Amino acid sequence: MLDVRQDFPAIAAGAGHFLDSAASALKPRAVLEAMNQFAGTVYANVHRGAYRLSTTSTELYEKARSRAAEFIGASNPDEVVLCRGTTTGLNMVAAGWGGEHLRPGDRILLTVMEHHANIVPWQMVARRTGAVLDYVGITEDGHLDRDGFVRKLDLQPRVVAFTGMSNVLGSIPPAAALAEAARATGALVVVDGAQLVPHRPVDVQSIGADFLAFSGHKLLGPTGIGVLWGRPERLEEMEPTEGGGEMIANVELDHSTWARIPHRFEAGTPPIIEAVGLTAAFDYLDEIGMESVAAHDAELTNYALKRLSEVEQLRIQGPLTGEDRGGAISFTLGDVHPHDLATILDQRQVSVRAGHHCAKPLMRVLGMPATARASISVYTNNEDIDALISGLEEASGLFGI
Amino acid sequence: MLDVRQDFPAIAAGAGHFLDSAASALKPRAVLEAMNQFAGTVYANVHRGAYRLSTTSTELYEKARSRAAEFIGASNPDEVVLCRGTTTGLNMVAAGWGGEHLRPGDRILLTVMEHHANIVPWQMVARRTGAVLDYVGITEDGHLDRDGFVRKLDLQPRVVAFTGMSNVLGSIPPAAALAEAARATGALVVVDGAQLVPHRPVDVQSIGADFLAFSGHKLLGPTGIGVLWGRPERLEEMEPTEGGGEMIANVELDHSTWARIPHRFEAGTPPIIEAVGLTAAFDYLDEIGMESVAAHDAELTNYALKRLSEVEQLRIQGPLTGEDRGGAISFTLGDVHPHDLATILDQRQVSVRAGHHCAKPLMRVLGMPATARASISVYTNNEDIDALISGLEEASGLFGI
Amino acid sequence: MALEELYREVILDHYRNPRNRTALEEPHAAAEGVNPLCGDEVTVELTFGGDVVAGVSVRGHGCSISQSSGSMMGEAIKGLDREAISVLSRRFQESLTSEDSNSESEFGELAALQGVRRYPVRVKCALLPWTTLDEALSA
Amino acid sequence: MALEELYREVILDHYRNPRNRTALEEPHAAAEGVNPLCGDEVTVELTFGGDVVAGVSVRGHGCSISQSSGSMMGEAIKGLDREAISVLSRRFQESLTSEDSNSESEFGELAALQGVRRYPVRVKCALLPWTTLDEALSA
Ligand SMILES: Cc1ncc(COP(=O)(O)O)c(C=O)c1O
Ligand SMILES: Cc1ncc(COP(=O)(O)O)c(C=O)c1O
Repeated sequence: MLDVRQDFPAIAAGAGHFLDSAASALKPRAVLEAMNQFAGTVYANVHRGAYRLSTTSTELYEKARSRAAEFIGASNPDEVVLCRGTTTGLNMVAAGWGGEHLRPGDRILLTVMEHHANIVPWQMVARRTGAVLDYVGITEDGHLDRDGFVRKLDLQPRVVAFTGMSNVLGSIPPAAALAEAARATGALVVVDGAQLVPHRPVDVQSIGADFLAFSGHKLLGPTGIGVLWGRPERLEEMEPTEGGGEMIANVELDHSTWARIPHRFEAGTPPIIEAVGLTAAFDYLDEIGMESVAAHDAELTNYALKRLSEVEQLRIQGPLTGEDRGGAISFTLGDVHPHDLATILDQRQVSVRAGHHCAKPLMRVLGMPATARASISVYTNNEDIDALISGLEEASGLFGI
Repeated sequence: MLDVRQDFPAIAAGAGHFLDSAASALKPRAVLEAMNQFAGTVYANVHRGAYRLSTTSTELYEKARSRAAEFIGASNPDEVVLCRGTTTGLNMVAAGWGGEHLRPGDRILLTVMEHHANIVPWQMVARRTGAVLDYVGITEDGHLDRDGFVRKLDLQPRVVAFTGMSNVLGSIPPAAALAEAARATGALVVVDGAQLVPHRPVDVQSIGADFLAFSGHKLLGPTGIGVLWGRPERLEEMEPTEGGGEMIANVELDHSTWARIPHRFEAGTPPIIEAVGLTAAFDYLDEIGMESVAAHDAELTNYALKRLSEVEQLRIQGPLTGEDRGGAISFTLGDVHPHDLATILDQRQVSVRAGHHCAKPLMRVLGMPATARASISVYTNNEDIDALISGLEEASGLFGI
Repeated sequence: MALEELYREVILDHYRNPRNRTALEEPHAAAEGVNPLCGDEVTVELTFGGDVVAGVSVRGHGCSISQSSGSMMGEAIKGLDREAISVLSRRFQESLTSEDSNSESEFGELAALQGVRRYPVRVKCALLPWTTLDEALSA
Repeated sequence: MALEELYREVILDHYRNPRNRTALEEPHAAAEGVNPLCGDEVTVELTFGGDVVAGVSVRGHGCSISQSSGSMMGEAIKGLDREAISVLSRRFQESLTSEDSNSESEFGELAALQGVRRYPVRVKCALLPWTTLDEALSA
């Protein structure tokens, strides 16, 4: 198990048993210091100045792009678009690629366990283009229904978009196998990496998708920045969704031409300070090693699943064993409403999320409007899980169950 | 004149004579500390958790919204959309309002002195809707051509969008008068406040536009965050341009409904740490007082204009007097190319920007592909201007002019 | 910890056995309320005999606080006239949101919800049925 | 400060009096290069007699470095064959970008541009005509 709690100032400051890392992770000191240090010394706008400060800023900004490429095994920094986060990345693909290439009747295949960020953008572009949405279901034990997936592929979807790891169930679909099958039918393959990339080593070459999006803030990095990786030929096919400075080659009064990829997708002043923080987050995770992160995640997930399964009337939503699942664990306790659980746990400094987790369609499939969710990161340890269990026991007592 | 240099760590760290504040401003210690402190203590995702950390984060995030409203005199925080910056704000209006309401042949009236951020989004929506672009010119002395503006209004544009202050010429169009005339003809009025809001007291009630966008990073605040203010009835008419978490009321498999304004325009995890920094920037500027900021700006601009006008073969682009102009001063020196100027000045720690300043159409009107630009902020002083002048004299010597 | 103060017996009872759940055939006034942040929902339906509430239905789903608050509200407003309801609604909402809480006594069973005052996030759960009621009455 | 090293006489001369500005009627090879960050532009056109450059046109606008580099390049490649040009281009580009610069001597007048090595941002100004030339030759 990792022992890195001392790297996280928020823990010393009293963040307590923070079990909502799937919503957003705490930041290590290295990330905060990198941003603070940069913003207080050589900060200037990027890509714009011939003077020293600006070129230094530009180099640091571009460094984030190449570190991102390296982190996910992309062969070329030009395949990386720095954007606001997963949500923006997926919207760029849906509107910018889908808006250009989808035709009436084209099918967009999603899964019922997607986060709203991987549903709503597709609904928006479907409305605009006349494409139609289709969904793959899940199995009893909370995994993607692979047989269903294969059957749906027979309908020749033009786009197949799925999550690398469910933020509710924790289940990890076999992205490489799904991508291969989907690409074989000619579909564009989009992977929502928001939960996967922070917790597992990810290599875009071996996944073989067309696009992968993820967020800095779930990866121990800053808010306001994220990554959209795309195959260069797909990026070339994508229209920019925002116009403005830096993304143009030329602007005439009545029309403009775009800069080369990836710059054409980065209109306006980008998140510069955030880019420096993102680089620091990649460095920090690589220092630990993503294999070790994954091992820590697996060990702790197994411990949590075991302890939770011992609590009476507690029901876990999602896989009950540590295989093919990550450390986002949703559950309910008897008839205690998840918000009541969250309040009770909060009194013991245990932070869990309660609600629909931005996955309303999935909650409908599960037949419940809300669950409580505990989720882990590199700084989470057994004591956090133990505190969760004690809190749940108190809740049982208060509610007389 | 203000004396606040000690508040800016980058100056002590050797930023030198930083005269590129119009591209992005340096950050006061208060902003950096607020972000660092927040991110290292009570940080958590917003709008999502019933636990203490998350509600504290949410309150701080919403605080930025109400401070923004206060800063620009908006009557209600719900009129404020927190977005990535001016570019995103203007794209949201163009695609989200224009995309819904523009019809083939509708006219969009811009000015030739717009930044690309207030041109390209309109070109994109014009292409999509069949609307047509029209432009108001400038006068000899670098001001907006008001007579031309009035004539163009006769053509009943559906949208009138103009900058509150030119980032190249420094000129400040009479926004309130223009907005009143444009609204009287029934046009939607959009003001690009990127340069105006950091340098003048701005009151949206008295300007009377429909939308105003500005960026945090030009306002002594962080990158990655900005503000789109809109009249509530106009925000209601605007479609969200991004879909995802937090912006929905409900998500079904085949369609979704939107949350109320302004939340429907804030899909996904927003720039949370940045919001805390933005609040600190508003606080810092209010502490100085925007009237004092404007006075400092005016005094220093006059000093710079006077000193520059004494340099031989130096030609200023834009108004030559301090009236109705702010402290962004573009110029050329003989036949020395602006990039050469920037390099020469950089050797003396004088940072100026050289190029087209994301205003290619304007550069074409001025008949030059590039200018050098010096621009000021609260921390700029006479010595910075003096250093600029000495550097220019050295350039004259090197180039033998 | 004052969690026992929050989750009082009477609250859990109303949560588990909510009163007045049957939908009304032809309500004279109705509204639906949602707390967009947590997803809690409440539907309020009323019929009147003259100015006085004759029939009440309060349905919904969500946490013990919002649901018990709705159930207790239904009981509390039965037989009151519009004027009395709006006074009660205003005073009850104030009792949860204003600095100084007094007069628990005037609220009867509803007073059990005063424990929520120490949990600011949960106050809006307790208020949801009442703001929905206000909406039904003003429509 | 080594600004005098950067802005040598010969550079300013080529900047102000650029050689070979006349467009060619029917070029055998041509390319346009732009530095998107600063907007500098260079157009290169060539005609060949057999394998040897017969006519050269280098036009554009931008800073003294990119424009003088283009002007000197035009002079330098006249009369060279394709092979010699590509060697020169590679060696010249290397001389500006590699760690150790040597052999100023082999470049003749072009050596005046070595001063740019101390200004990393400006190196790409000096390279622009050459990368555009490479493009023209490989097209
Ligand atoms: C007048 C004007 N409008 C818009 C912008 C774009 O702002 P941002 O890059 O922060 O989106 C700028 C700054 O570059 C500007 O000066
Ligand atoms: C699976 C998944 N996809 C997408 C998102 C959206 O990420 P963000 O809010 O950073 O844009 C999240 C996080 O909320 C997520 O868990």
